[in-house]
Amino acid sequence: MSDMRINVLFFGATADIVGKRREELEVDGEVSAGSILDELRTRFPYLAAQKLHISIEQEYASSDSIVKAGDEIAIFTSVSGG
Amino acid sequence: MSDMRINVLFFGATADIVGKRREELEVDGEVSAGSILDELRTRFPYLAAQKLHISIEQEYASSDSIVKAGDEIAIFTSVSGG
Amino acid sequence: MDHCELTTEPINVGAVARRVVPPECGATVTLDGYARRFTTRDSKVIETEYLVYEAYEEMALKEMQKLAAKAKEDFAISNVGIVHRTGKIEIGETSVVISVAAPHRKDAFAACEWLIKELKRTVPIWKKEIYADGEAWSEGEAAE
Amino acid sequence: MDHCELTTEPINVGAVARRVVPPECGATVTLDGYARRFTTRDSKVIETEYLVYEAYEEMALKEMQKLAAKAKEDFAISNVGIVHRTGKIEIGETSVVISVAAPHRKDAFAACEWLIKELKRTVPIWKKEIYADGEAWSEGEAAE
Repeated sequence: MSDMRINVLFFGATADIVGKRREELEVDGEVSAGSILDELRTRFPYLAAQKLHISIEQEYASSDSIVKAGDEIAIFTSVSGG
Repeated sequence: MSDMRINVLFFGATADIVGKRREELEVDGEVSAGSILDELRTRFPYLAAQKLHISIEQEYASSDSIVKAGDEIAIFTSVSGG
Repeated sequence: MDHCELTTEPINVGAVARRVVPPECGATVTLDGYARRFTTRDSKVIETEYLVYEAYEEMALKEMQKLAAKAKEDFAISNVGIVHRTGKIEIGETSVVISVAAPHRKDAFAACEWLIKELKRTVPIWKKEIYADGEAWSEGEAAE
Repeated sequence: MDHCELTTEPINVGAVARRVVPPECGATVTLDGYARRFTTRDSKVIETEYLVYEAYEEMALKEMQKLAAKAKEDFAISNVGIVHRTGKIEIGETSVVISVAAPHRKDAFAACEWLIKELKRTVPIWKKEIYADGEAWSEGEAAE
Protein backbone atom coordinates (compact mmCIF):
# COMPACT_ATOMS: atom_id res chain seq x y z
CA MET A 1 0.00 0.00 0.00
CA SER A 2 1.11 3.53 -0.67
CA ASP A 3 1.85 6.20 1.89
CA MET A 4 -1.09 8.24 3.09
CA ARG A 5 -1.64 11.50 4.89
CA ILE A 6 -3.87 11.82 7.91
CA ASN A 7 -5.14 15.03 9.46
CA VAL A 8 -5.10 15.03 13.23
CA LEU A 9 -6.99 17.68 15.18
CA PHE A 10 -6.29 18.68 18.78
CA PHE A 11 -8.65 20.36 21.24
CA GLY A 12 -8.42 21.81 24.72
CA ALA A 13 -5.56 20.39 26.75
CA THR A 14 -4.08 18.39 23.85
CA ALA A 15 -3.98 21.53 21.68
CA ASP A 16 -2.12 23.33 24.47
CA ILE A 17 0.34 20.44 24.90
CA VAL A 18 1.24 20.06 21.23
CA GLY A 19 1.12 23.82 20.67
CA LYS A 20 -1.07 23.56 17.60
CA ARG A 21 -4.59 22.59 16.59
CA ARG A 22 -3.78 20.40 13.61
CA GLU A 23 -0.98 18.07 12.54
CA GLU A 24 -0.47 16.18 9.31
CA LEU A 25 0.86 12.65 9.74
CA GLU A 26 2.28 10.45 7.01
CA VAL A 27 1.74 6.75 7.55
CA ASP A 28 2.46 3.61 5.53
CA GLY A 29 -0.93 2.33 4.40
CA GLU A 30 -3.72 1.44 6.82
CA VAL A 31 -2.97 2.00 10.50
CA SER A 32 -4.79 1.55 13.76
CA ALA A 33 -5.94 4.45 15.92
CA GLY A 34 -3.63 3.06 18.62
CA SER A 35 -0.55 3.35 16.43
CA ILE A 36 -1.39 6.98 15.68
CA LEU A 37 -1.68 7.64 19.41
CA ASP A 38 1.72 5.97 19.94
CA GLU A 39 3.31 8.09 17.22
CA LEU A 40 1.88 11.28 18.73
CA ARG A 41 3.02 10.33 22.24
CA THR A 42 6.53 9.92 20.84
CA ARG A 43 6.48 13.28 19.10
CA PHE A 44 4.87 15.10 22.03
CA PRO A 45 6.02 13.38 25.23
CA TYR A 46 3.74 15.47 27.46
CA LEU A 47 0.75 13.74 25.82
CA ALA A 48 1.84 10.51 27.49
CA ALA A 49 0.76 11.85 30.88
CA GLN A 50 -2.85 12.27 29.67
CA LYS A 51 -5.71 9.85 29.34
CA LEU A 52 -6.46 10.37 25.65
CA HIS A 53 -9.50 9.75 23.52
CA ILE A 54 -9.42 9.41 19.76
CA SER A 55 -12.14 9.92 17.21
CA ILE A 56 -12.25 8.89 13.56
CA GLU A 57 -14.53 10.83 11.27
CA GLN A 58 -16.17 12.42 14.32
CA GLU A 59 -17.04 9.13 16.00
CA TYR A 60 -15.40 7.79 19.14
CA ALA A 61 -12.87 5.11 18.19
CA SER A 62 -10.91 2.47 20.08
CA SER A 63 -7.19 1.69 19.76
CA ASP A 64 -7.74 -1.06 17.21
CA SER A 65 -10.06 0.97 14.97
CA ILE A 66 -8.63 1.28 11.46
CA VAL A 67 -7.80 4.71 10.06
CA LYS A 68 -8.18 5.17 6.31
CA ALA A 69 -6.63 7.77 4.03
CA GLY A 70 -8.35 11.13 4.35
CA ASP A 71 -10.01 10.31 7.68
CA GLU A 72 -10.37 13.18 10.13
CA ILE A 73 -8.80 12.12 13.41
CA ALA A 74 -9.07 14.02 16.69
CA ILE A 75 -7.14 13.52 19.91
CA PHE A 76 -8.48 14.93 23.15
CA THR A 77 -8.62 14.50 26.91
CA SER A 78 -11.82 13.64 28.80
CA VAL A 79 -14.62 16.02 27.92
CA SER A 80 -15.77 18.61 30.46
CA GLY A 81 -18.73 20.42 28.93
CA GLY A 82 -21.93 21.26 30.74
CA MET B 1 -71.29 32.77 74.80
CA SER B 2 -72.64 35.40 72.48
CA ASP B 3 -73.45 35.02 68.79
CA MET B 4 -70.62 35.58 66.36
CA ARG B 5 -70.23 36.22 62.67
CA ILE B 6 -67.94 34.23 60.47
CA ASN B 7 -66.84 35.09 56.95
CA VAL B 8 -66.76 32.14 54.59
CA LEU B 9 -64.99 32.40 51.23
CA PHE B 10 -65.63 30.15 48.22
CA PHE B 11 -63.32 29.45 45.31
CA GLY B 12 -63.51 27.61 42.02
CA ALA B 13 -66.18 24.91 41.97
CA THR B 14 -67.62 25.85 45.38
CA ALA B 15 -68.05 29.48 44.29
CA ASP B 16 -69.92 28.26 41.20
CA ILE B 17 -72.13 25.96 43.28
CA VAL B 18 -73.16 28.51 45.90
CA GLY B 19 -73.33 31.29 43.30
CA LYS B 20 -71.22 33.69 45.32
CA ARG B 21 -67.69 34.16 46.58
CA ARG B 22 -68.46 35.08 50.18
CA GLU B 23 -71.09 34.24 52.78
CA GLU B 24 -71.57 35.55 56.29
CA LEU B 25 -72.64 32.95 58.83
CA GLU B 26 -73.99 33.60 62.30
CA VAL B 27 -73.15 30.92 64.82
CA ASP B 28 -73.69 30.48 68.57
CA GLY B 29 -70.28 30.87 70.14
CA GLU B 30 -67.35 28.65 69.25
CA VAL B 31 -67.99 26.06 66.57
CA SER B 32 -66.01 23.37 64.83
CA ALA B 33 -65.02 23.56 61.18
CA GLY B 34 -67.09 20.42 60.67
CA SER B 35 -70.27 22.05 61.92
CA ILE B 36 -69.74 24.96 59.52
CA LEU B 37 -69.37 22.47 56.68
CA ASP B 38 -72.59 20.76 57.79
CA GLU B 39 -74.44 24.09 57.86
CA LEU B 40 -73.21 24.98 54.37
CA ARG B 41 -74.13 21.57 52.97
CA THR B 42 -77.64 22.13 54.29
CA ARG B 43 -77.92 25.57 52.72
CA PHE B 44 -76.34 24.51 49.43
CA PRO B 45 -77.24 20.87 48.81
CA TYR B 46 -75.04 20.61 45.70
CA LEU B 47 -72.01 21.05 47.96
CA ALA B 48 -72.78 17.66 49.50
CA ALA B 49 -71.66 15.93 46.31
CA GLN B 50 -68.17 17.40 46.60
CA LYS B 51 -65.14 16.40 48.61
CA LEU B 52 -64.59 19.66 50.47
CA HIS B 53 -61.58 21.17 52.17
CA ILE B 54 -61.77 23.89 54.78
CA SER B 55 -59.21 26.43 55.85
CA ILE B 56 -59.16 28.64 58.94
CA GLU B 57 -57.12 31.81 58.74
CA GLN B 58 -55.49 30.53 55.53
CA GLU B 59 -54.32 27.26 57.06
CA TYR B 60 -55.73 23.83 56.20
CA ALA B 61 -58.07 22.73 59.00
CA SER B 62 -59.75 19.47 59.96
CA SER B 63 -63.40 18.94 60.89
CA ASP B 64 -62.73 19.28 64.60
CA SER B 65 -60.65 22.49 64.32
CA ILE B 66 -62.24 25.31 66.34
CA VAL B 67 -63.39 28.44 64.54
CA LYS B 68 -63.18 31.70 66.50
CA ALA B 69 -65.00 34.99 65.95
CA GLY B 70 -63.54 36.94 63.06
CA ASP B 71 -61.72 33.96 61.57
CA GLU B 72 -61.49 33.84 57.79
CA ILE B 73 -62.85 30.50 56.62
CA ALA B 74 -62.62 29.13 53.09
CA ILE B 75 -64.37 26.16 51.54
CA PHE B 76 -63.00 24.58 48.39
CA THR B 77 -62.69 21.39 46.37
CA SER B 78 -59.37 19.63 45.76
CA VAL B 79 -56.82 22.00 44.36
CA SER B 80 -55.76 21.74 40.72
CA GLY B 81 -53.01 24.27 40.16
CA GLY B 82 -49.81 23.63 38.28
CA MET C 1 -33.52 34.78 47.91
CA ASP C 2 -36.54 32.49 47.56
CA HIS C 3 -39.23 33.94 45.39
CA CYS C 4 -42.91 33.04 45.50
CA GLU C 5 -45.32 35.00 43.37
CA LEU C 6 -48.79 34.97 41.87
CA THR C 7 -49.22 37.01 38.73
CA THR C 8 -51.82 37.62 36.06
CA GLU C 9 -49.09 38.59 33.57
CA PRO C 10 -47.18 36.24 31.25
CA ILE C 11 -44.33 34.49 33.08
CA ASN C 12 -40.76 34.87 31.83
CA VAL C 13 -39.43 31.39 32.55
CA GLY C 14 -35.77 32.28 32.15
CA ALA C 15 -36.08 35.26 34.46
CA VAL C 16 -37.57 33.14 37.25
CA ALA C 17 -34.75 30.64 36.88
CA ARG C 18 -32.23 33.47 37.09
CA ARG C 19 -33.67 35.01 40.26
CA VAL C 20 -32.70 32.05 42.38
CA VAL C 21 -29.04 31.70 41.39
CA PRO C 22 -26.47 32.23 44.15
CA PRO C 23 -22.71 32.28 43.42
CA GLU C 24 -22.00 28.82 44.85
CA CYS C 25 -24.46 27.13 42.52
CA GLY C 26 -23.79 25.61 39.14
CA ALA C 27 -27.18 24.38 38.09
CA THR C 28 -30.81 25.37 38.11
CA VAL C 29 -33.58 22.92 37.30
CA THR C 30 -36.80 24.46 36.10
CA LEU C 31 -40.24 22.98 35.65
CA ASP C 32 -42.29 24.93 33.15
CA GLY C 33 -45.94 23.89 33.16
CA TYR C 34 -48.19 25.24 30.47
CA ALA C 35 -51.63 25.00 29.02
CA ARG C 36 -51.81 22.07 26.64
CA ARG C 37 -54.28 21.88 23.81
CA PHE C 38 -55.10 18.19 24.10
CA THR C 39 -55.85 16.15 27.21
CA THR C 40 -57.12 12.64 27.54
CA ARG C 41 -60.05 11.91 29.84
CA ASP C 42 -61.78 8.54 30.04
CA SER C 43 -59.67 7.61 27.00
CA LYS C 44 -61.26 10.42 24.99
CA VAL C 45 -59.07 13.20 23.60
CA ILE C 46 -60.43 16.61 24.53
CA GLU C 47 -59.39 19.88 22.95
CA THR C 48 -59.06 22.80 25.34
CA GLU C 49 -59.54 26.35 24.08
CA TYR C 50 -57.98 28.10 27.05
CA LEU C 51 -57.62 27.85 30.81
CA VAL C 52 -58.61 30.04 33.73
CA TYR C 53 -56.76 29.68 37.01
CA GLU C 54 -58.20 31.01 40.23
CA ALA C 55 -56.24 31.27 43.48
CA TYR C 56 -57.01 31.86 47.12
CA GLU C 57 -54.18 34.31 46.89
CA GLU C 58 -53.10 34.93 50.48
CA MET C 59 -53.25 31.26 51.37
CA ALA C 60 -51.66 30.16 48.10
CA LEU C 61 -48.67 32.41 48.73
CA LYS C 62 -48.35 31.08 52.28
CA GLU C 63 -48.45 27.50 51.03
CA MET C 64 -45.91 28.24 48.30
CA GLN C 65 -43.58 29.77 50.89
CA LYS C 66 -44.05 26.74 53.15
CA LEU C 67 -43.13 24.42 50.27
CA ALA C 68 -40.00 26.46 49.51
CA ALA C 69 -38.96 26.34 53.17
CA LYS C 70 -39.65 22.61 53.45
CA ALA C 71 -37.71 21.87 50.26
CA LYS C 72 -34.71 23.72 51.66
CA GLU C 73 -34.93 21.63 54.84
CA ASP C 74 -35.19 18.32 53.03
CA PHE C 75 -32.87 18.81 50.02
CA ALA C 76 -29.35 20.23 49.67
CA ILE C 77 -30.52 23.20 47.64
CA SER C 78 -29.87 26.94 47.84
CA ASN C 79 -32.91 28.74 46.52
CA VAL C 80 -36.38 28.14 45.21
CA GLY C 81 -38.52 30.22 42.86
CA ILE C 82 -42.22 29.46 42.45
CA VAL C 83 -44.41 31.61 40.21
CA HIS C 84 -47.99 30.71 39.32
CA ARG C 85 -50.07 32.65 36.89
CA THR C 86 -53.79 33.23 37.47
CA GLY C 87 -56.61 34.41 35.24
CA LYS C 88 -56.98 33.46 31.58
CA ILE C 89 -54.14 31.49 30.04
CA GLU C 90 -53.96 30.75 26.34
CA ILE C 91 -52.79 27.38 25.00
CA GLY C 92 -49.00 27.21 25.14
CA GLU C 93 -48.63 29.91 27.79
CA THR C 94 -46.88 29.08 31.02
CA SER C 95 -49.11 28.56 34.05
CA VAL C 96 -46.43 27.66 36.58
CA VAL C 97 -42.67 27.84 36.90
CA ILE C 98 -40.64 26.21 39.65
CA SER C 99 -36.89 26.82 39.63
CA VAL C 100 -34.46 25.27 42.07
CA ALA C 101 -30.80 26.25 42.31
CA ALA C 102 -28.35 23.89 43.96
CA PRO C 103 -24.61 23.30 44.11
CA HIS C 104 -25.23 19.83 42.65
CA ARG C 105 -27.82 19.24 39.97
CA LYS C 106 -29.03 15.93 41.45
CA ASP C 107 -30.51 17.76 44.44
CA ALA C 108 -32.04 20.40 42.17
CA PHE C 109 -33.80 17.72 40.10
CA ALA C 110 -35.14 15.91 43.17
CA ALA C 111 -36.37 19.08 44.88
CA CYS C 112 -38.01 20.49 41.75
CA GLU C 113 -39.89 17.25 41.16
CA TRP C 114 -41.04 17.18 44.79
CA LEU C 115 -42.12 20.83 44.69
CA ILE C 116 -44.37 20.52 41.65
CA LYS C 117 -45.96 17.37 43.08
CA GLU C 118 -46.69 19.11 46.38
CA LEU C 119 -47.84 22.35 44.73
CA LYS C 120 -50.45 20.39 42.80
CA ARG C 121 -51.55 18.70 46.02
CA THR C 122 -51.64 21.57 48.50
CA VAL C 123 -51.54 25.07 47.04
CA PRO C 124 -55.09 26.50 46.78
CA ILE C 125 -55.28 27.22 43.08
CA TRP C 126 -57.92 25.85 40.76
CA LYS C 127 -57.87 25.29 37.03
CA LYS C 128 -60.92 25.66 34.80
CA GLU C 129 -60.71 24.15 31.32
CA ILE C 130 -62.76 25.88 28.64
CA TYR C 131 -63.81 23.78 25.63
CA ALA C 132 -65.71 24.67 22.47
CA ASP C 133 -68.91 23.28 24.04
CA GLY C 134 -68.54 23.93 27.75
CA GLU C 135 -66.18 24.20 30.66
CA ALA C 136 -65.12 22.25 33.74
CA TRP C 137 -63.08 22.71 36.88
CA SER C 138 -60.17 20.32 36.82
CA GLU C 139 -60.18 17.75 39.58
CA GLY C 140 -56.44 17.96 39.95
CA GLU C 141 -53.71 15.41 39.77
CA ALA C 142 -55.55 12.76 41.80
CA ALA C 143 -58.12 12.50 39.05
CA GLU C 144 -55.62 12.39 36.16
CA MET D 1 -38.66 19.40 16.65
CA ASP D 2 -35.49 18.48 18.54
CA HIS D 3 -33.00 21.27 18.63
CA CYS D 4 -29.26 20.89 19.13
CA GLU D 5 -27.08 23.96 18.83
CA LEU D 6 -23.68 25.36 19.64
CA THR D 7 -23.51 29.12 19.98
CA THR D 8 -21.07 31.78 21.06
CA GLU D 9 -23.94 34.13 21.96
CA PRO D 10 -25.75 34.36 25.32
CA ILE D 11 -28.38 31.63 25.65
CA ASN D 12 -32.02 32.58 26.27
CA VAL D 13 -33.06 29.77 28.59
CA GLY D 14 -36.77 30.36 28.29
CA ALA D 15 -36.59 30.41 24.50
CA VAL D 16 -34.86 27.03 24.38
CA ALA D 17 -37.52 25.57 26.66
CA ARG D 18 -40.22 26.96 24.38
CA ARG D 19 -38.76 25.53 21.18
CA VAL D 20 -39.45 21.97 22.21
CA VAL D 21 -43.10 22.28 23.21
CA PRO D 22 -45.61 20.25 21.19
CA PRO D 23 -49.36 20.56 21.74
CA GLU D 24 -49.79 17.27 23.59
CA CYS D 25 -47.30 18.23 26.28
CA GLY D 26 -47.99 19.87 29.58
CA ALA D 27 -44.54 20.19 31.08
CA THR D 28 -41.01 21.05 30.15
CA VAL D 29 -38.10 20.37 32.47
CA THR D 30 -35.04 22.51 31.89
CA LEU D 31 -31.53 22.19 33.20
CA ASP D 32 -29.72 25.51 33.15
CA GLY D 33 -26.00 25.13 33.86
CA TYR D 34 -23.93 28.23 34.37
CA ALA D 35 -20.53 29.46 35.32
CA ARG D 36 -20.21 29.52 39.09
CA ARG D 37 -17.81 31.80 40.91
CA PHE D 38 -16.69 29.34 43.56
CA THR D 39 -15.67 25.72 43.19
CA THR D 40 -14.10 23.37 45.69
CA ARG D 41 -11.04 21.37 44.69
CA ASP D 42 -9.02 19.25 47.13
CA SER D 43 -11.16 20.87 49.86
CA LYS D 44 -9.88 24.33 48.86
CA VAL D 45 -12.34 26.96 47.63
CA ILE D 46 -11.21 28.43 44.32
CA GLU D 47 -12.57 31.62 42.79
CA THR D 48 -13.07 31.53 39.04
CA GLU D 49 -12.90 34.77 37.02
CA TYR D 50 -14.50 33.41 33.87
CA LEU D 51 -14.71 30.27 31.74
CA VAL D 52 -13.79 29.44 28.17
CA TYR D 53 -15.50 26.49 26.47
CA GLU D 54 -14.05 24.90 23.37
CA ALA D 55 -15.91 22.37 21.24
CA TYR D 56 -15.05 19.96 18.46
CA GLU D 57 -18.08 21.44 16.81
CA GLU D 58 -19.08 18.93 14.13
CA MET D 59 -18.61 15.97 16.44
CA ALA D 60 -20.24 17.74 19.41
CA LEU D 61 -23.36 18.41 17.37
CA LYS D 62 -23.46 14.79 16.20
CA GLU D 63 -23.13 13.56 19.79
CA MET D 64 -25.82 15.96 21.00
CA GLN D 65 -28.16 14.70 18.27
CA LYS D 66 -27.39 11.10 19.24
CA LEU D 67 -28.23 11.86 22.87
CA ALA D 68 -31.52 13.48 21.87
CA ALA D 69 -32.43 10.46 19.73
CA LYS D 70 -31.45 7.97 22.46
CA ALA D 71 -33.44 9.89 25.09
CA LYS D 72 -36.52 9.71 22.88
CA GLU D 73 -36.02 5.95 22.52
CA ASP D 74 -35.60 5.35 26.24
CA PHE D 75 -38.06 7.82 27.80
CA ALA D 76 -41.67 8.73 27.04
CA ILE D 77 -40.80 12.24 25.92
CA SER D 78 -41.72 14.32 22.91
CA ASN D 79 -38.87 16.70 22.20
CA VAL D 80 -35.42 17.62 23.37
CA GLY D 81 -33.53 20.90 23.13
CA ILE D 82 -29.79 21.02 23.84
CA VAL D 83 -27.83 24.27 23.46
CA HIS D 84 -24.24 24.66 24.58
CA ARG D 85 -22.39 27.94 24.49
CA THR D 86 -18.72 28.09 23.53
CA GLY D 87 -16.08 30.80 23.90
CA LYS D 88 -15.76 33.09 26.89
CA ILE D 89 -18.49 32.85 29.50
CA GLU D 90 -18.75 35.27 32.40
CA ILE D 91 -19.68 34.16 35.90
CA GLY D 92 -23.44 33.66 36.12
CA GLU D 93 -23.94 33.24 32.38
CA THR D 94 -25.51 30.08 31.04
CA SER D 95 -23.14 27.55 29.49
CA VAL D 96 -25.66 24.81 28.74
CA VAL D 97 -29.42 24.39 28.54
CA ILE D 98 -31.22 21.10 28.18
CA SER D 99 -35.00 21.20 27.85
CA VAL D 100 -37.23 18.17 27.64
CA ALA D 101 -40.94 18.31 26.85
CA ALA D 102 -43.15 15.39 27.76
CA PRO D 103 -46.82 14.62 28.25
CA HIS D 104 -45.99 13.66 31.85
CA ARG D 105 -43.44 15.58 33.89
CA LYS D 106 -41.95 12.46 35.53
CA ASP D 107 -40.52 11.37 32.19
CA ALA D 108 -39.26 14.88 31.47
CA PHE D 109 -37.38 14.98 34.79
CA ALA D 110 -35.81 11.57 34.26
CA ALA D 111 -34.76 12.27 30.67
CA CYS D 112 -33.34 15.71 31.44
CA GLU D 113 -31.25 14.32 34.29
CA TRP D 114 -29.98 11.52 32.05
CA LEU D 115 -29.17 13.92 29.20
CA ILE D 116 -27.01 16.29 31.25
CA LYS D 117 -25.13 13.34 32.77
CA GLU D 118 -24.43 11.89 29.31
CA LEU D 119 -23.59 15.26 27.76
CA LYS D 120 -20.89 15.76 30.40
CA ARG D 121 -19.55 12.28 29.69
CA THR D 122 -19.60 12.11 25.89
CA VAL D 123 -20.01 15.42 24.05
CA PRO D 124 -16.59 16.75 22.96
CA ILE D 125 -16.59 20.12 24.70
CA TRP D 126 -13.91 21.27 27.13
CA LYS D 127 -14.04 23.86 29.87
CA LYS D 128 -11.11 26.04 30.86
CA GLU D 129 -11.33 27.83 34.19
CA ILE D 130 -9.52 31.13 34.43
CA TYR D 131 -8.40 32.27 37.92
CA ALA D 132 -6.67 35.46 39.10
CA ASP D 133 -3.33 33.59 39.08
CA GLY D 134 -3.63 31.06 36.29
CA GLU D 135 -5.92 28.77 34.36
CA ALA D 136 -6.70 25.09 34.01
CA TRP D 137 -8.66 22.76 31.77
CA SER D 138 -11.39 21.11 33.81
CA GLU D 139 -11.07 17.38 34.09
CA GLY D 140 -14.79 16.92 33.84
CA GLU D 141 -17.33 15.28 36.04
CA ALA D 142 -15.27 12.15 36.70
CA ALA D 143 -12.70 14.27 38.50
CA GLU D 144 -15.21 16.30 40.56
